Order: sequence, then structure tokens, then C-alpha cells
Amino acid sequence: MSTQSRTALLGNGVRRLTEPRTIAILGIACGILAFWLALPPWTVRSVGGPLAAGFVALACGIAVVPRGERKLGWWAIALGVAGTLGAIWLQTKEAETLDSILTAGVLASTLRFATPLAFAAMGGIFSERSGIVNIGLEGMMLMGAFFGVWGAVWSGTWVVGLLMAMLFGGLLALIHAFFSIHLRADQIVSGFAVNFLALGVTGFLYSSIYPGGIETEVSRVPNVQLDFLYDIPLVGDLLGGVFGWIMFAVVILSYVILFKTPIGLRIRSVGEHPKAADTVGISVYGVRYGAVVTSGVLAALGGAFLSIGFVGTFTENMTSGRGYIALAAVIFGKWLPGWAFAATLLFGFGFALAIPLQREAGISENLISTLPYVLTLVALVGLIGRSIPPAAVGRPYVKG
Amino acid sequence: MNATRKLPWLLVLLVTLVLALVAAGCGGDDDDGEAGEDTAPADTSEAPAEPAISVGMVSDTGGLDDRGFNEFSIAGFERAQEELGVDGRVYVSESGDDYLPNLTAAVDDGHDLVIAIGFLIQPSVVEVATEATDVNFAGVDQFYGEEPDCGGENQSPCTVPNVVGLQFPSEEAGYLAGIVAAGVTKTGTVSTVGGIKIPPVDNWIAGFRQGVKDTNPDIKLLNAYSQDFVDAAKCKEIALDQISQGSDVVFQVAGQCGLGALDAAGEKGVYAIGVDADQSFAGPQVITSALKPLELAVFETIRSAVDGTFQGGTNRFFGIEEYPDAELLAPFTDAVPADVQAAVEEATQAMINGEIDPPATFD
Amino acid sequence: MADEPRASTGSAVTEWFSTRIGGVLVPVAATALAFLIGGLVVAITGNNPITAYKAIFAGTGLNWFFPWVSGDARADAANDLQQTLILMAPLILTGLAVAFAFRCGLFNIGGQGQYWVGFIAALYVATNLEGTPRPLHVLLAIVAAIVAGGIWGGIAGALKATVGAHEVITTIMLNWIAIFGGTYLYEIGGPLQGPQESIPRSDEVFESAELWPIWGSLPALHAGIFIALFALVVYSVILNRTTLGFEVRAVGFNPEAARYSGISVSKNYFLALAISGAFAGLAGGIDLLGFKFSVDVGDFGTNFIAFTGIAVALLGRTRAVGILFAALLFAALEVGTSTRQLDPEVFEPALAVDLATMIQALVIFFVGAELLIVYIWRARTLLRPGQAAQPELKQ
Amino acid sequence: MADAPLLELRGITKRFPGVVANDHVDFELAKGEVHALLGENGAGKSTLMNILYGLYHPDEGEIRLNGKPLRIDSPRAAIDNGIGMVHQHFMLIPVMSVAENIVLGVEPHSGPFLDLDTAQARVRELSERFGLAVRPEARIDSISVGMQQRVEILKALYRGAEILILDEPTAVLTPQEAEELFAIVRSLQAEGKSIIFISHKLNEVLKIADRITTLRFGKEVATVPREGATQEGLARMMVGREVVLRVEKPPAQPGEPLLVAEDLIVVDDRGLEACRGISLEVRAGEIVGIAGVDGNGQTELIDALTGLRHPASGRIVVGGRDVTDATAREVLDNGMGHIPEDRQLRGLVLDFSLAENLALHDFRKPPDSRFGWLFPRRLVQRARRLLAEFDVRGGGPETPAASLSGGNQQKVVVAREVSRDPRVLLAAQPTRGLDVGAIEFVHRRLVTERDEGRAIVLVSFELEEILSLSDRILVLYEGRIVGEYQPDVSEEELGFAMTGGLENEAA
Repeated sequence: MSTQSRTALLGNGVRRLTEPRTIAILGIACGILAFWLALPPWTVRSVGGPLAAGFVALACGIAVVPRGERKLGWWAIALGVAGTLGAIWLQTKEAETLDSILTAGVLASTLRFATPLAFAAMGGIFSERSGIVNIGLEGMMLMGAFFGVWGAVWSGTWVVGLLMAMLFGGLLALIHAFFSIHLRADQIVSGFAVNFLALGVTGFLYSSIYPGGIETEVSRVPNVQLDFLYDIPLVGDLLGGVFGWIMFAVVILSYVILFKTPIGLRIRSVGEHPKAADTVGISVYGVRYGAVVTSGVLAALGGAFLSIGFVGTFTENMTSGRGYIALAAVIFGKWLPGWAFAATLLFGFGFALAIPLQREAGISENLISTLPYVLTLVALVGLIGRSIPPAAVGRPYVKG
Repeated sequence: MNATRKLPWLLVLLVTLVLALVAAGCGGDDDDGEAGEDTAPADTSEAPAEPAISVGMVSDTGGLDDRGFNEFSIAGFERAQEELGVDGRVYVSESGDDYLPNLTAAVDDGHDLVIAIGFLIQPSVVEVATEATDVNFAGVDQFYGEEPDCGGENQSPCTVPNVVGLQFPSEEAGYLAGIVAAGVTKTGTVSTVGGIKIPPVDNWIAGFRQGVKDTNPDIKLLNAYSQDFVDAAKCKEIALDQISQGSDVVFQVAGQCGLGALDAAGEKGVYAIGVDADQSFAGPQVITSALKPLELAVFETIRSAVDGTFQGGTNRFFGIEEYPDAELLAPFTDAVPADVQAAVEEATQAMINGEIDPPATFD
Repeated sequence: MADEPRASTGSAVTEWFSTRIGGVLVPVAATALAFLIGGLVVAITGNNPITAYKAIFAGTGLNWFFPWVSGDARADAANDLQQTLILMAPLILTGLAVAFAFRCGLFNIGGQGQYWVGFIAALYVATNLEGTPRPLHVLLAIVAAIVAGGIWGGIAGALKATVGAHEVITTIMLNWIAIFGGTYLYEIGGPLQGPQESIPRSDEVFESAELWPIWGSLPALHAGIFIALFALVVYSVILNRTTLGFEVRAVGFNPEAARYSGISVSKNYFLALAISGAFAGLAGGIDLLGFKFSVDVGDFGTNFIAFTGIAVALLGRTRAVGILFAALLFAALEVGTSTRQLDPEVFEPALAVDLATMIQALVIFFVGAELLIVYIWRARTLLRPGQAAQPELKQ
Repeated sequence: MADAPLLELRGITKRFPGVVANDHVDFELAKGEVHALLGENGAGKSTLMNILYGLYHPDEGEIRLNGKPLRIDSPRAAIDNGIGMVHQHFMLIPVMSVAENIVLGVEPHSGPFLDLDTAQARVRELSERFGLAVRPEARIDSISVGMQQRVEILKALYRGAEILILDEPTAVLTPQEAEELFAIVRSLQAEGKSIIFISHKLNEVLKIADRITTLRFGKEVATVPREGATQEGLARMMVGREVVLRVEKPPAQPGEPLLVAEDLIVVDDRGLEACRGISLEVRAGEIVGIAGVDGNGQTELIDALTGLRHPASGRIVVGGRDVTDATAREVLDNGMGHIPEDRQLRGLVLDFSLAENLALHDFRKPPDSRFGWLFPRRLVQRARRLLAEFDVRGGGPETPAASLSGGNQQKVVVAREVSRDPRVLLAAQPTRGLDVGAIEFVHRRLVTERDEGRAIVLVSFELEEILSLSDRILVLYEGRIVGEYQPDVSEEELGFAMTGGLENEAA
């Protein structure tokens, strides 16, 4: 960040505005606003205002806590949650359908939007922690989405679908790894080519294998029927799917592997200072290959969630930009699994929010659709600059 | 030097990978593909006589497998190839930029009849047809006005002597679907998931809403758009939201995206109604599907060109009045009770008689 | 590292390559390799790659340049060539949008958003100001496109310059905002929707704002191609003959050294993205004024011209001449693989589109991986013993 | 000590494109010996050791350990054979703890999990055994350079190294720290470890080594025992001719003050005060040396003086004009010349041609450009003149800077800064990593510029350089100037001030 050049007052002013402390205070303010808007006697027509304010509060909190502003940050998060819940509560009071709101409301929808993002983000963390930028996540997800369906249809069981998704996501990642590790191609360029390639390959295969669309019943990743859980309205919806469990496991495992095992230590060392790792006998190339392929496998699982986990079909380019958003979550979450997951929840919340907003507020659907991106951009301002990536990320390593 | 020395093996590996990626996917398909290649020429050689006429189909954007305008319009063309022995080919538009060049190419390739699919392509059709006066055109989902109600602000394009507009009052099928929905709902709330807010989408929804209201004015109606025709996850979330709002019948009008809405209904154990074609493959929750006689319209248009009855400078309607035999709803499942089926039957008759005329737009 | 001999394999060898063969070999070889592998894909799917490629080539209209093509074939070729050239103009510009930022060390994925913003601004000017004389109206609309694109790119640039927000992420976000925002403007009931209430389409531009057609019709090749060619010159001049270009290149190669020389890195980040955006915005402007004349909501999601522009910039190695030829190649590829050109019996139309995408991806891969090409080149020289296989590197 | 050697290198040859880095070098190491490898920068010392450590592969020659031939194709193989190396640039990961750095690659684990407790215990135990006083849980970026070096040594010991290669270990240390290192080396020797000590400093080689092998231009010159070796004799072997160890220069004739700084407070990137009230004055025609251990505020001071970083408070005057709030460009235009530390990273744009590099400051002004319009041909013309004047070899105006040798690259930087006729010339580490010839060139040039009436600030970590060039010496410690000396001060006294000795005394 030494390029932080001092462009006189403008730069300084903005920097002051983007101090974690300032942002945390802004977040708290938004949280209070959300709470206030949600509460009677102030009767807002739509649930949109408090939800949006709660979103901003959450965003600010999630952004600053891992950057050191813990106390204020947690306050912002708490108020954001309170405001959001208050808004939902208000809504249920109006609709008088408590049950239906809680079982399939904004939070469950948030989690479903976040699931594919979370898989891809965990993949992104592995790759970037080892020093390889992976904007090919999008393509790897797409591979997972297609080959998940293909495997499930071909074999008749979702298990094979998942395996195929992982296999082909991993293979595509291997190509990215080969180009960026051995051939030292620009990693962003290579990742971009990966996305193009995946678009072409999946489109090509989809058109040639299923010329009339997929008309057979696709074997789906099932829901676990843990009755005692499933009966609780909200929890049942959140934790009903096998995929949800896999996702939580992946997030926790990612953390444990990266920070509690020798493998993780090596991955991080390669991303921070490959030469240092090399001199103690760690295979830099080996670790990077492993990490990038892992990222492909995970991203593909995210894609498979979309196809055989959630909607049970494949459509061309069905990931529609989710890989890029996952990448933003990685940076937002400072390359830490827990916080990146929180960031995916945040983005998921943004998308989930668009639906009730459209329903309640009656604003143009297209305008609302820009909301997650605008809010993300707003939240990103000042935060990204402070995320310090692994020191060697993006730089090819030349063995002596 | 080290890295480059190892390259040969990695190169081999890489090429193998790329090929594996493709080959693996194609494995199951090879037979179909080759079979198709083999039979296509055979077909033409066995064709009885000279092809009657040659037809160029210019698609809308969204791909040929869109299970919507494109796929079923082209199905009509394929039927004409088989039954009428016509010749011709399809021009795919990937984006709006392709409309003009595709139409121009279709004219230049010497087709006698050019069928353009989709209402957004209409201005391009007018432009090309005005120049290529010796070729006949038909526009699916297009309407051509008569003087003086055309051409100006806020009006449809005027008729062109060699162009026929093919019109589908989708609100009729939507109306019947609405009756079904009103008949099977238990919660008193039904909903629609639209793709992008354009007339061909809104026609369905308008009819549907009217059908529901006419059956039971107390039923609550929900409607939302996904702004997307491909992202099935989005439509599924919207449908789930509507179901959480109490809807127990979901009518999708969102192309491939809408398959997600059907899936949501299946998952939540409520009813769904498909669109365009019989979408019962999505599961038993799909109690029926509202149909648009695209295949029929295209086939009929081609037939008129073959037997010389093609008449340009006008519109052809493929509504229930013109084609009372056309199926508007796919076969019901057992979930639709007999009285509802009877109500549908009754409304169909009323529409044929002109007693009911569902609106094409809604607020 | 001090005086350790620069033992690295990559930079020295590739340097030798780009200087000795004028940087032409790598892109050409990359393209050849991409087509080779693309051909293998075609073969695997049971088609004849040579026939397929022949058909694609014929579809590009480039055979118009062969004197022996005559009659109907020549007329067809002329038509096709017009399409290729129409597409080439915005591809040059979106390619420049990527290339200029690249020279400053930035990756501008936001060309698509900048394209649309420029398009919308030009549309606004071209559908208003009735009665303005034609050259002026055209000029105003084009300036509007340039400025709007520049602002859109400048937002990402300003975020990069002030708070260091990564441009890849901000430009992606800005793309979506432009796409959804544009759709909103022209949707049914949208603030800029055209005269027909039931159709989500904009007004038509006034004729006084249309670019002059120069060849053919429906759609005709328009004067935008000259604007694009001129932009190539502007690009080259800015980079090589102005102090601004000098700064941009210095920052692109080594921001730290640039800073030590008193060059403001943030200012150049901002300017580079703003200028990039201006190029992309101009692309939107000439597409509108040249042959689109209006927009409907369906267009926003189906246009990927700026993404192809990335491939153009990379294949052209961010050099003006390279971008010219790369834009021609990709325009030809897109037109040649469009279904109107391919006989369905030679190659199934639905697949051709995806094949083109794959070839584009492969080209990007191989262009990015100079070492691969270098290796293959070496292997070639190794086959001929007696020749110096080892390039002489230093001193 | 003359028994069968523990380690033998025979006829090692390593060629890089265009260079023979090692030309049939022989080297042997006895058990329990400290064997110095002496040579100039670029003589091939590091290459030889990197070969021994498995980072490079020799084109010819063989390595024998205990008389048996050995193939070392990776650091892992070297480690497995008990060879450890402390690199000149530390191979430590700043954001990780000492213990994590030490166990990296040979982690203790319980099941699949990393056992950090065991790691820390073992590190602590080793540290105590060799008297290293390292805290295993500290983060690398929070400990001193000397401490980091000990971590590197521990890293090797942890892996069971019997042979320890120390590559220019004192380059980054203060004289006191160097003494401590020598003590550690002796205690290692006492434990039976064998040590290869790479250096280009004659005095310390004579102090610590049992035997000394000299390399020049990649060839082995001689191996001599310490007894009987003299500085002069070693210097001749190393350079191939008599070297002038002190720069001959006429006495300074200081004129008016050209650079004045008052009470400068400068914060670093982390927002901490790195310069805490620095005042200094540099006059025309004098060289002021700023001595100090790396990290005591030098970078921030240089940044502030050159306008790259604005001081939080204080005042800077260059040539009579207040430039406290000026931008870097304004400061440069106001008569500041800056030879930055690390020419490859900050001094040059390696992908630019020499002509462009030489114009890096002045391209905005006529005759290079006018109204923003650049005249590349004029850049080339000027470059041609400057390259001849400064005797830059290895390329013409159109050659990319990357393809020049380090010495010639530095000449380009010097040429650029000097040719602008600055009033103040700020040289940071101007000879780092250069060979003797280039060092002499830079030193002579600095003296010439002084005599032309420029005010010269020399920031260097090399005491020898400071002592031989400066007319006055300021010592920087923890962001303050803690003393001013005349060039006849002893190294010991300077070193004492540099490590805060004066402050502690005062306290």
C-alpha cells in the first residue's frame, strides 16, 4: 500500500471519512435508524426503509470488526440485526402470517443466496492465500453447475453429480493453475480466460447433449429430515438441506485447515513469502496447485448447489456473475473464512432484500436490482484499501 | 530454466485436459450427434419432389432451446418441413444487433418466406420488408396497424403489403389458467412470476388476473418480476417469497428462469402452472400449463404460403375465436377438480362466443 | 537481489522474444494454437474442422478482398464484410478501453458498463435537441458518450485513487449498475421510455444525429469505423507522444519509481480509468448513432462487446496496430460464426456460437502465456542442431 | 583441522546466460571450523552457496559430504543432509510468529492439527541452549533485525543443521549486534557446528574465521588460514589490485545552508511517529552523512525531505524556499535531486528505455516536452550525451533499463539526478549491492558534486561509507538525531550512538 500517495487534501479527507471508527459510527447510526423506522408509532408503509438501513449497518459492522474496530463494529452489527428483525416483526404484524414469514422469509432466502457465494468464496480464499488470484471462480462455478446436472442425469444419482461437479471444477482450476503457476501468465488474464472457456464449454455441451433442454427428472441433493429440527419454523428452513450442512462444514473446515494445521501454515507461507517457503523445502508450486484445484472444487460445489441443489436444472450462464461477487466477498472479508462468510451473507441479504422490496415498495424492479451492487460499492469505499492481501498474491514465483 | 524444462509433460497434460473436458461431456452425445448428421441429408434426398417453398426463420435472442417463442415457433417450421416438404433454415439472433443482418441474410439467401420471431424484431422487419418487396414476411408476436392508427407516436407500425403479423391473445389462455388457480387455491392467495416486464409476458398475467378475479374477487393476487429469463435461482426465490406470503398457486411466465418457480412450488407442496408448453415434466405440482399456439401459427402461415393463400398487409389472430380447437391449457392433473374443469370449459365457450374478452394489460 | 545475475528464465527470454520478433510472433502463434485446439474440439464433436473453418472464413466477408471472387458471391462477401467492419469499430474502442488502463497497470473489466453509459448519454442527446444541424448534433451526441463513459470509468478510478478499492471489483459492480439502471430507464413506465406505451424501447434518434452511412445498407457500414481508426491514432499518440502517456506508462510499469519521480500515482489511476471509460463510452455512442438508433430493454443483458474487447486488447498486446488486427480477427470470428453465415449442415448453429467463445478463451489463454509460445519456439530450434538454440541475452 | 574435510565442493561451475557465475570453484569445510568466503559483490559467493543449499543446480562439479558424493537438488535435500542457510535477505514471513516461522515445513502436529505449544516449547529450549533470547510467540514484524537473524539461525538449528551458511550476516547489523553475532557464532562452533561465513568485509573475516577463501569474478583465488592474513593481502586477492579504502577528498568549504529542516514530525504508514522532531541543516559544498540502523526513521525522513510524505508538523526549506507542503514534483523542481534506495524498485522503471529513465523527472519541461506534447527524439539525444558522460555501458538510449548491470543502472540514476543540476542531492544507500569499481565511481561523483557547491545528504547503513565520505555525521536513533560527529570519530563511538547508547546514558 505504499502507493498510498498523498494527493493533498482530497486523499486525506476521504481517508478520514473511511477510518474504521467513522464507518462503525455510521453503521451504528444506520442501525438505530433501522430500529426506529421499524418501530411503531412511526408507521412506514413499506419494510424497505428499515431493511435497507439495517443492511448498511450490518455492512459497516462486518467491514470494520476484522479491521480492528471491534467494539463499535459489533454494536453496528447488533443494531443492524435488531433493526432488521424489527422490520420483519413489523411486517409480520401487518401481514399477520407470522409462520410463513419466519419459515421462508428474508433470512432463509439470504442463506440460500449466500450458499453458492460462500462455497466460491472459501475456494477463493484458498487460492489467494496461496498467492494465486482467482477471478476464474465464476467459470469454475459454471462448470460445477453443468457437470453436477450432467453427472446426476447420467448416473441417476446426485452423489455422482456432486463428484462430477467437483472433478470438472477441479480440472478447470488445474488449467488456471498451470497457466498462472508454470507459465506465469497474468493471473487475472488467465482467470478471465477460464471464465470464457467455461461459458463456451458448458454452452457447447449443453446445446449438444440436451438439445431440447433437460426434460428428465434430475436427481437432487436431498433435504435431511431431522424432524426435531425441521419442525422449528426458521431453523428447519435454514438447516433443512444437505447443502447447508456441507456449506457450514466447509466454512469451518476452511478456517481450521488454514489456521490450525500444518497444511494451512504452508499455504499461507507460500502466499506471503514463497521464497521463504521454498528455502525450507516446501514445494511452492505443489502447494499452489493444491490450493487452486481446491478452490476449483469448492467453487464447483457452489455451482452444483445452484443446479442440483436448488433449482434442479441447468441453464446457460446460470451463475450470472456470482463468482465475481464471491471474489468481492473474499476481499471484503479480509481473506478470513469466517468474515468472508459473513460478507456472503451480507450480499445474500442484499439480494434477498430486493424481493420483499419489490413486493412492498412498488418501485421499479430494475432499479431495485441495482441495490445490492450500489450498496456493495458504497460499503466497499474505503474498506478495500485497508484490506491487506497476502503479500505475494498475483505474483508468479520463479524457482531459482 | 527449471520450469521450462518440465513443460513438455505439462503441455501434454494440458491438452489432454482440454480434450478431456470436452470429450467427457460429449461422450454420451456422440451417437445422437452423428445420427443427426447422417439422417439430415438422407431426409432431403428422400423428399418426394422439389421443395414447395423455402422458409427462413429468424429467431429472437435467448437461444433456440428457450422453451418459449423460439423453440416452439421453430417446431412449427420443422413440422412444415416434414408435412409440407418445405425447405429452409434458421438464423439465430444472439443480440438485437443481429436482427437486421439476419433478416438481410435471409432475404439474400433466396427464401420465399421469412418468419421473424419476437416483437422486438418488428422495426427491423419493417425496414427489410419495405426493400425486399418480392419476399413474404411473417412476424410472430407482431401487430401491424392500419392508417391512420399507425406509424405515429404511441402507435404500432403500419402494415406492409408483404408482411403478416401473427398475434396471440395469450390473455385467453392466461384467463383459463386463472380460473384453474382460483379453483384450486385453499389459502385464497395466488401469484405470478414474470420474467422481464414486456407485453408478451404481461398479456399472460393480465388474463390470469382477470380469470382469478372473475371466479372469486376475494382472492389475493401477487405478482413479481425476476428481470431475467435464465437465472432459475432468482425465480425460485421469488416464488418462495410469494409462497411465504400465502400463495398456493404459482403461475410462471419467465422462460427458463420460471422453471425455478415451478420447482419452488414442488418443494413447498403447492400448485404451479406452467407456460408456453406442457411443463408437467417439472413434477406433479404442475397441474396444467397455459399454451400458446406458436407451432400452429407458424405451420399455418407456412401452409398459406405453400398453397398460395398467403396474404400480406394484415394481421392473423391465433385466438380462440379463430381456432376454437386450439388447446389453451395442457391436460390437467387429478388435482384439478371436475367442477373447476367444467368452469374452464364454460369460460372457453364464452370466449368463443365473444361473451368474455380478457384484457391484455393490467395495472 | 543486487548484482545477482538476473537468472530468471521468464523475463529475459520473453524480452528477447518481444524485441527480436517485434512482438508479432506470440500473438500470431497464440491465435494459431487456439484455432488448432478449437479445431480438435470440432473434430471431437464429429465435424470436419477444415470445412467448418472454411465456412467460418467465407462468412467473415474477408474473401471480398480476393479478386477472383465475383458475382453473387462477391455481393454476399460485401455484405458480410460490412457486418465485420461494423462490429470491428466498437471492438477497437472497447479494446482500447482495456488497453489504456492496462498500460497504467489496471484491469478494466468495466467496459460493458461504460459502453452502456456512453450509449445512454448519446441516446439522450440524439433524441433531444431537435433541429440541430447534423454535424453538430452528431458531434454533441458523441461528446456526450465520451464524457459519460469517462465519468463511469472515472468513478472506479477515483475509488482506486483515493481509497485503493480494487478496480476489478468496482468495475464489475458498475457494470451491473449500468445494465440494470439502463433497463430501468427504458422499461415500461421507465423515465425515458419511448412513445409506445406497451413496448419497453427508447425513442429513435433524430436523423440529424445519425452517423453517415458509407457502404451497403441494412445495416450499412457507417462512419463510426473512421472514428474508431482515429481513436487508435489518438491512443497511440497519447501514450507515446504526450507527457500524460509517459506518466501512465511509468505508473503502469513501476508505480513506486513513478512516485519517486514526482508523478502522482493516484492522479494517473484516475485519469487512466477515466480515459479508458471514454473509449468504451465512445464505442456505445457510435454503435447507437451508426446502426442501432434506439435501444430496447432486451439489449442490455445480451451485449458482451466489451468483454470481447478484453480479448482484443490482450491479443493486440495493447499496441495500436495489434488492437487493429485483433479487433478485425474477433469481429470476423463473431460474424463468421454467426448462424446466418454457417450452413447448418456444416456446423450446427447453436454450437458455433459456443465454439467461438471457446476459441476466444483459448486465444486469451495463450496470449497470456508467452512462456508456452517461447517453449514451443525453442523446441523448434532444438530440432535443427547447429543453430544457436540459446538466445543471447545480455551484453 | 587438516583431517578429512566434512564438506567438499569440487570444480563447481555455474553459468547464467552471458555470465559464468562460478568457474570451477573448489571449497572445503572441516568440522567445527568457521570458514569465510570472501569476495566482492558479484564475485559468485552467493551463487556458490545457493548451489550448496540446493536453490541452484551446478552445470559441472560435485559436492561431497563426509567423503561421499551428494546430490542436492532442493533446499529440502540440503536440510536433510544437515545444511542450513541464513540468507542475506531473511526468509521470514513478517505476519507470522517466530515459532511458526521456525517450524514451517517440519511442523510438530497432534493428529492433523498444528501443535503450536510444542513448537514454542522446542523453540524456547533451543534458544536458551545457544543463548539467543528469542521469544517464540512474537510476530516477526515486531522484532528487531538482529533478532530476526537469530530466528533464521534457530530455523537452521531446529532442522538439525550441522553446517550453517551465513550469507553476509553483518550487512544489516549495528557494530554491537555484529559483536553479539560473533559471540553466537563462537558458541555454535563450541557445540561442534561448522560454519561458512560469507562476507566482503575484511576486518570481520579476520576476526571470526579460521580459514578464508577468496573468490573473484567467479573464480577461486586462494584459501588461506587466518594466521598471517592481512587486510591488505586479502583486499588484493579480492579485487585484484590495490584498493583505496578511503576516499581522497579535499576539505569541505561549506557555504550557505541549502537544506533546512526544523522540528520535523513525520508519521509512517501505520500512523506512528517515525520522525520525532528532526532538525538539520545542510550547507552548500558539504556532505552530511546520516548514520543509523535501518528502521529508525530514515525512510520517513527521506520521504518528507523529498515531498513524498507530508510532515505532521515542522518546516522544510530547500534553497531558501519553504517546501513543507509542496508535492514531490514541486520539491524536485525546486532543486532537489534524489538517488533513492533500491534503484530497481524506486530509481528506475526497468521496462522503460534508458532515454525514458533519464527523462523521468524532466519530461514535463522543455525541451523534453511542450504543452504536454513529448519529443521522444530529444530524449534520445540527451540520453546519448549523458550515457557517454557518465560512462554507462551495456546499452544505448533505446535499451531497456532492465538489461543493464546493477552498477550501470546506478550510473543512470546518478546521471539523471546530477544532470538536473540540483542544489540539494539526497543519496540513500547509493552503493548498495554495487561492485568495487561502481562504488568508487559513485563515491568520486558525490565528492565532485560536493565540490561544485551542492548540499549532499548521504543516508547509509554502511558505517564505512558514512565515515569515508561525510564531512559531518548525524546519528539517527528512534526518529531523533542523537548526535553530531566529525568524520574522524571511531566506529565504536558511532555504533554506540546508533544503538541508543547516548539516550540510555542520559536517562
